[in-house]
Amino acid sequence: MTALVDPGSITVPDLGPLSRRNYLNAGYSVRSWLLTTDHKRIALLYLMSITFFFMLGGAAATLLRLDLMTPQADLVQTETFNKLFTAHGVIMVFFFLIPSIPAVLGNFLVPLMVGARDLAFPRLNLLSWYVYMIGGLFTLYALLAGGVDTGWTFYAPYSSTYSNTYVMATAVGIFITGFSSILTGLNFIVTIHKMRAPGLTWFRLPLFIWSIYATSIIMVLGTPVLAITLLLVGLERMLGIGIFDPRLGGDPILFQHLFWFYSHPAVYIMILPSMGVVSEIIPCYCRKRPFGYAFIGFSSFAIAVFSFLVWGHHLFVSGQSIYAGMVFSMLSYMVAIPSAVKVFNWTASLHKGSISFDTPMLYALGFVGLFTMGGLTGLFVAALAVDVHVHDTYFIVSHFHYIMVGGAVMGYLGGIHFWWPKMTGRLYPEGWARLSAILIFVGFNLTFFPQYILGYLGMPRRYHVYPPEFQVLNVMSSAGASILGLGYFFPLTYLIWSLYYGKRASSNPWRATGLEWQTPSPPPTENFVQTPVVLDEAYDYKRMDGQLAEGGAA
Amino acid sequence: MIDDGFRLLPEQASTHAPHVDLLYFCLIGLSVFFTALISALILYFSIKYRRGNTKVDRTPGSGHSLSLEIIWMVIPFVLSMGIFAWGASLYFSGYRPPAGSMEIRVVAKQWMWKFQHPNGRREINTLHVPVGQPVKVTMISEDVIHSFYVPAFRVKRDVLPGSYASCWFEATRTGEFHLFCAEYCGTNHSRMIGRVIVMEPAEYEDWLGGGSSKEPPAVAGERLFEELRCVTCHRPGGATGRCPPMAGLFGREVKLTGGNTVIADENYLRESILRPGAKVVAGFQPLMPGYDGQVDEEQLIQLITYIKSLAKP
Amino acid sequence: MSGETQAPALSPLAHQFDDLTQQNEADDLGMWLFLCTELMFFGGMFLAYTIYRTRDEATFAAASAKLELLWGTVNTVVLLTSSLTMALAVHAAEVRQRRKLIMLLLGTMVLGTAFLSIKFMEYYHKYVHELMPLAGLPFKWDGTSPGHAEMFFDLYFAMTGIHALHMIIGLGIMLVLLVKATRGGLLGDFSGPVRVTGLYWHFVDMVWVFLFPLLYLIGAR
Amino acid sequence: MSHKRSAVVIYVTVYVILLLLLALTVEAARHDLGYWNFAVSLLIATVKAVVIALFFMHVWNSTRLVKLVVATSLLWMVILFTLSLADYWTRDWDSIVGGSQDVTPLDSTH
Repeated sequence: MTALVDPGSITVPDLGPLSRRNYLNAGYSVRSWLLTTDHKRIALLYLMSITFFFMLGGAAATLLRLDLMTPQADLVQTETFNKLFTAHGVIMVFFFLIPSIPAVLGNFLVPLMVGARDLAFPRLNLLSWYVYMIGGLFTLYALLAGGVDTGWTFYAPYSSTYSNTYVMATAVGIFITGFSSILTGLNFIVTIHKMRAPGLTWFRLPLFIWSIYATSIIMVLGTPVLAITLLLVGLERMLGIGIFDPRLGGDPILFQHLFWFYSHPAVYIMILPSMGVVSEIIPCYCRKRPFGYAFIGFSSFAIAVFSFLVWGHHLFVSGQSIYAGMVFSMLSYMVAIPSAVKVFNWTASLHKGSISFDTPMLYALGFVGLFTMGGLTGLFVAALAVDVHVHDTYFIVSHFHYIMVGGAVMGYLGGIHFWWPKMTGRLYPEGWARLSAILIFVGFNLTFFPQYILGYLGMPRRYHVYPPEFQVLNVMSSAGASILGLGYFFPLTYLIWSLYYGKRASSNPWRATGLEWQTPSPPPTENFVQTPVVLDEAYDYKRMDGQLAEGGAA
Repeated sequence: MIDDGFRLLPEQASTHAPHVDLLYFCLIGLSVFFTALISALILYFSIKYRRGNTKVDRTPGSGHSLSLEIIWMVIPFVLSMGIFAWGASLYFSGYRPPAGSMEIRVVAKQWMWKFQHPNGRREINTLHVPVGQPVKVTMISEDVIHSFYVPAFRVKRDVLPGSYASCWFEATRTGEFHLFCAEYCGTNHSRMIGRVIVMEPAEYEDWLGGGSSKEPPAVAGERLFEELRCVTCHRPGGATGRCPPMAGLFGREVKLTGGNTVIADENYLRESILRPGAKVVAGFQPLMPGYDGQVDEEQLIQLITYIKSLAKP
Repeated sequence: MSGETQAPALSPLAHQFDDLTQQNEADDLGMWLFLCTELMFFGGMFLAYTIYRTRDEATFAAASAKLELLWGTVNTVVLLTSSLTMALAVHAAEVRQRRKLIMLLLGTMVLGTAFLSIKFMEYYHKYVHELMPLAGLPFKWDGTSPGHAEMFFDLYFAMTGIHALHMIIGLGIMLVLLVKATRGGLLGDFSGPVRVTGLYWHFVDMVWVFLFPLLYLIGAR
Repeated sequence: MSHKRSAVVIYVTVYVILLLLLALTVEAARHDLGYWNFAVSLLIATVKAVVIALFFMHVWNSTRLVKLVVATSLLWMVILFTLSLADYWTRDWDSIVGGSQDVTPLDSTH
């Protein structure tokens, strides 16, 4: 018997999915979770942790939006406001968005998709969760002890000399969490290179793997630069090593170079995995191979590489040489091209498909729209003269929320829904899920579209009090945020509900291709009973539907 | 008063603003076009190829098309290079003051703006400027990074501690406009705001003449030059042999020990006053004591303005 | 990564791998990727060094002359020697020579400790000569541009300090290896941890190879 | 056995070469070669690092993938340096172009 898993063989009926042994019922003790090296369990540990941080960051955002309903400072003190937006940024960026898809869906899916029993370094994987949690505890300590008010960007010399809040504890927390990111990325790269199932060549890989691979490159090569930057800020605070503070002979712009060398590519750590998720969802709900597979795949690499060439566009008004500014502006437009390639290819994938509008597809289509808008406004901020005007205004705030929330979070939620049956063995309630997908899309646009206008009008970001003429748009934004908040609340509720009352899922409820669907839901601890052998390209929906039809006819 | 009605676009009050807005409108046009294109295609395909529709031709194509891929790589590339060139040329002119600009000195600190006009008149958080006259603001911060931002002029520049930064604008209409600090600078960042009051040149002259006793920065600088005993070595009449001459220095290229050359600009003069050993002019000994900690930012500006005034024949 | 190959059972192969070649290649690749991140980590500091040095080369040279070239050179020899013993230790582990492995690991650790001792002695000398501008300690500079000289010493302490920290971590890992080796582990097919620790150690050596000319030699003439 | 012998021989040879290079770089640094001092010391350091990587770290007979990883990390260092220095080394251009058109060399030694 060869260990061949035929894409069509899943028509074999699944008898009582939860009655057999799987990774969830392999052990119930706390110890079996906290000392697990199973990538699927670690993914769930991450899922719970990042959900906690998402709610924390969301709470901060709620307070911010409430306070900004009026031009005066009436809900909280200005010190508190500054600490809130810092907390929102730090938590959402470092403790939610960066680990979101890679650490949850990536951890769960990478071994399954490449047909491996686990990641290359399972214990290292567990270690990175602990590292993440320790970093998170430091940051939580900083927040509870009194907060930090530098903004998530930690610009020197404010962060290194002037702020008298808990900068050190936060920086240590982010520094530590960075290692979690590095170790996760490293683990993925090694796994994708060395652990692929027999026959699974690069061009047979799912596009999600391509995008996770590109993400991992950024994690491995970018994160250490953030680490050294924060370390130098820390040394400046503690020991007076004056690398960044001009009073100590340093150059504050050097901080910005080093910080954005990581933090610009970090945006692509957030968006690339979402692009991967969308590239999985669209073919499944169009029942066809994505248009231009190779171009979608390679554009992930192109984005990863180009993302390291453009950081200086955060420094157009900072006192960077205007000639360097021009170089960075031109290079920034290079990122637009692989992004455009992706959007066009996804759109073309719909052509001649057989399209259904289940929840993951709604998120995917929402992603394409919002990412297009976020990406196009990227053209505005890369244009030097326009950036001079909109830099550090709400235009920027809106632009990166379109990418990070409209893009990354939509993709994340789409992915969570798409693979929820695989992860838990349960189906979510479709009606509620569609409703919240639509609510999130509408709420998101209501929240952030007015901020584009606010930004071009000149309202600077991180303003607690603002001139009265900006109030109307701020109220609109806050109103939208309440819809958005409601939209996020629903999935949290019905997904937990579905764990207990959801319908049992078969091994392949969406009739999707991909190795992860060739094993029961939830998968057994060792992922596959037999190591799969791959003979075909990914996304062979034609063959799968053909066999289903035959099976039905027989 | 500042116009505080509801609007969708900021006021245009500088020569630069309409140029930026034109680029902005083109970008909006481009964005609307592409968003509409993508949305329309998604909608069209979604309806035509919905699962329930069985009457539609779904014979699969090849699944890829090199010519399509090339088209949608080349078109964005060409468009974006055009935008780049347009934005860059505006940026270049936006940061390079024309000859004959009036110069206003700005010192920013947590959380206020201090301005000094050419005749020495000072003001805080309010900046009076004449209409139709290019104004160059040269700025420095006493503490953290701030950012000088006047939305109606579409101009913004970070104000750094430790080195001078500048930008310029030419107001085209009288009125009052917002001045914001755009770079987060601590607790009262959002209260580090002010007004730019654009006046008719004659009114501005009147305004300049009013106010309490004042001393033009160059004059104050000359007084400081004597008080700090700079004058013992750097005689205004000419060189003493112990030090390079000050007359005609500003804006020139200076040869340094070690073979490098440097332009004697404001940042060079500032460094040479505070830390004279950093860049020693070729042929001279590093004899001068440093003035780091002995002069504040405003005095430094006065000294530099004085040295600058010596450059004029 | 170094711990990954230590399967609890007698088999050298961890459950997720199919064969030893796959496992060894995965271990090596993992370590190399980690060294990539290390390189970028040090890269940030080397960039800061480059920027501040090009700003004032003369002062940097003058400040560099205050370092003890003799001890710097001795330390380079010590560290290069420790790289040799480490390479030989990896070899000994691979060809299953337990005594040799233990001796060479010990030798590497002794040399590493010697390097750190000399380094800290140099730090102490800097402290005595008031050339340690850290945490408000007095900094005495009689030449020109004390600010730029201070920057040199700031960078000197940051770069060598972080390098020393890497050595301390390396010594800690080697201590674990030593314990395992005395219990008869790490030989033959089990030698993966020694190999990847070797990679790490050589990398730390390589960083010093650049730190030495950049910090000690620019003021030697 | 020959494999074992040859590995040890290679390591010791490499070690001797490294010590010779160290002697060379210290000696070179003691002479005033102007700008060449820096170039020479950096060149020698690079040669030493390459030797360590190739032989002590076995890049010489590693898989192509490891070589690719090494090359990539070096390329990223080049990116970090080139683009950052592109800023630092062109900042002065501003004062040439923007400052005044009448830049004339000033004879500082009168």
